[in-house]
Amino acid sequence: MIRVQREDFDIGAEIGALCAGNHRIGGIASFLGVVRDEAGGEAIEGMTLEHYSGMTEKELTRIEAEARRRWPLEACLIIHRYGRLEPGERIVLVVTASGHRGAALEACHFLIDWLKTKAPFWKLEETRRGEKWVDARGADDAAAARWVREPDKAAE
Amino acid sequence: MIRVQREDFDIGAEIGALCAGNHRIGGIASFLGVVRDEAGGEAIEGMTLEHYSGMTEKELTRIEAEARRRWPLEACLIIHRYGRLEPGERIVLVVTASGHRGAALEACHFLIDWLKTKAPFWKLEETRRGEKWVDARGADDAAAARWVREPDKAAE
Amino acid sequence: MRMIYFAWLRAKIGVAEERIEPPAEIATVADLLDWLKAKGGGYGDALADLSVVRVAVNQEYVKADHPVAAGDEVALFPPITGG
Amino acid sequence: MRMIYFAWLRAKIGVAEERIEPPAEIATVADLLDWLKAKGGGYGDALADLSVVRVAVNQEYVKADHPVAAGDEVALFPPITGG
Repeated sequence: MIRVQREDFDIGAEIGALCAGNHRIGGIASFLGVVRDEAGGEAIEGMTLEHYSGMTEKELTRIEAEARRRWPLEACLIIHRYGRLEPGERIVLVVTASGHRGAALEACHFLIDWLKTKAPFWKLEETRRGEKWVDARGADDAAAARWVREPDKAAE
Repeated sequence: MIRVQREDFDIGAEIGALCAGNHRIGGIASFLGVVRDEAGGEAIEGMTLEHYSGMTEKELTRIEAEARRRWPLEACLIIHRYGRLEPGERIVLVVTASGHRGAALEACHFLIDWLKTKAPFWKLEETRRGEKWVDARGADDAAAARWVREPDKAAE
Repeated sequence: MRMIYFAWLRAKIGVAEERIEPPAEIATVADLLDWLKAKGGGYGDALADLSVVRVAVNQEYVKADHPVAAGDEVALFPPITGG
Repeated sequence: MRMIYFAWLRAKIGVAEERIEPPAEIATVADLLDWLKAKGGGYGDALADLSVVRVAVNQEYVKADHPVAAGDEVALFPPITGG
């Protein structure tokens, strides 16, 4: 399940609703991304997330399907916010649930790495010197590239 | 921070309290273990977690310290329950928070793998044929062994 | 053809969306980018360094040799920075 | 010496905790396990296969050659299965 929204979310309520009644689930992994107050040594007062409405939903749906193809997931949720956010505010939530912990943890890590290089979002940061569009990080490409291998081989 | 308790916990409230006001945090990973209704093809009606009070706290404290030594964590929480639990109930929660997602995700995975082979807990499962002490899984030892290498080398 | 611009490309070009009618010989993404760039002004500025420009045609990421046609939705944007 | 038993070792031995006073020649964990096992009954049953018995002395995991002394807290239990 994927959602792109301006509104905040409640991680406990989301996990509860996602997994309620499914007693085949043994492990639930999650990743929550939040706004930091600093980037590259500069104080951040806020940021605005712009996205490509329509394509974002398509890409997130495709990313979720890829995770489900690679790991035996009982449930999966991606929520990504857009609009203006301040330090400490939630940006993105990924939740994966599986019978066993390994699949849930790996799929969660995969989803956030993959999302970072595939979901069409752009960050405009507010610093004391003005607004600045964030440059893509080479580290994100490297993190995503790790998953080009299939999980059987990646798990060793 | 570690806690060993009979009572249930609220994952949203725990994450909120752990990370409140720390705007250096950019990523929060969590793992939640829950009771499944089936094990080895047999229906599970409930289970009782026994632990070695005193040693459990010591081992969990040591495991947390090891994670903090390996990764730059802003916050870390382990909650492990004991007593009788039914399918769908929460058993264990691991939360790790860091400036960047990689450290949070890896430390979370490490903590649950390490905990599974180091924290002195034993599960007594209730099946229709009676009560049965769960055997240790070779897969858990293998998962923990993966972390014998330091993160720099393990991350590749 | 419907053009959509994001992030600093939008800021430099000065519009978020527009309808354009490139000449018939504009057959690929590369042709389209060259044609837009040649208009100069905000386009010239936004497209000065094509190594930091990404393209989606009908909401799919594509390379420079991908075909473009009259009814397409073409989006130009920098490398993504979400999550 | 304070003994603590967990899981099926506790069930087989029949007590959760007890104080014991092994003879002076019992110097290591291995000596202690052999001495307990030789008592037979629940001890013999619980300690029949030492490959599935784990030991902590004063709340630290130890191997069979670890020393044991009068004031120690010694715990016997199967491989752990928490989390």
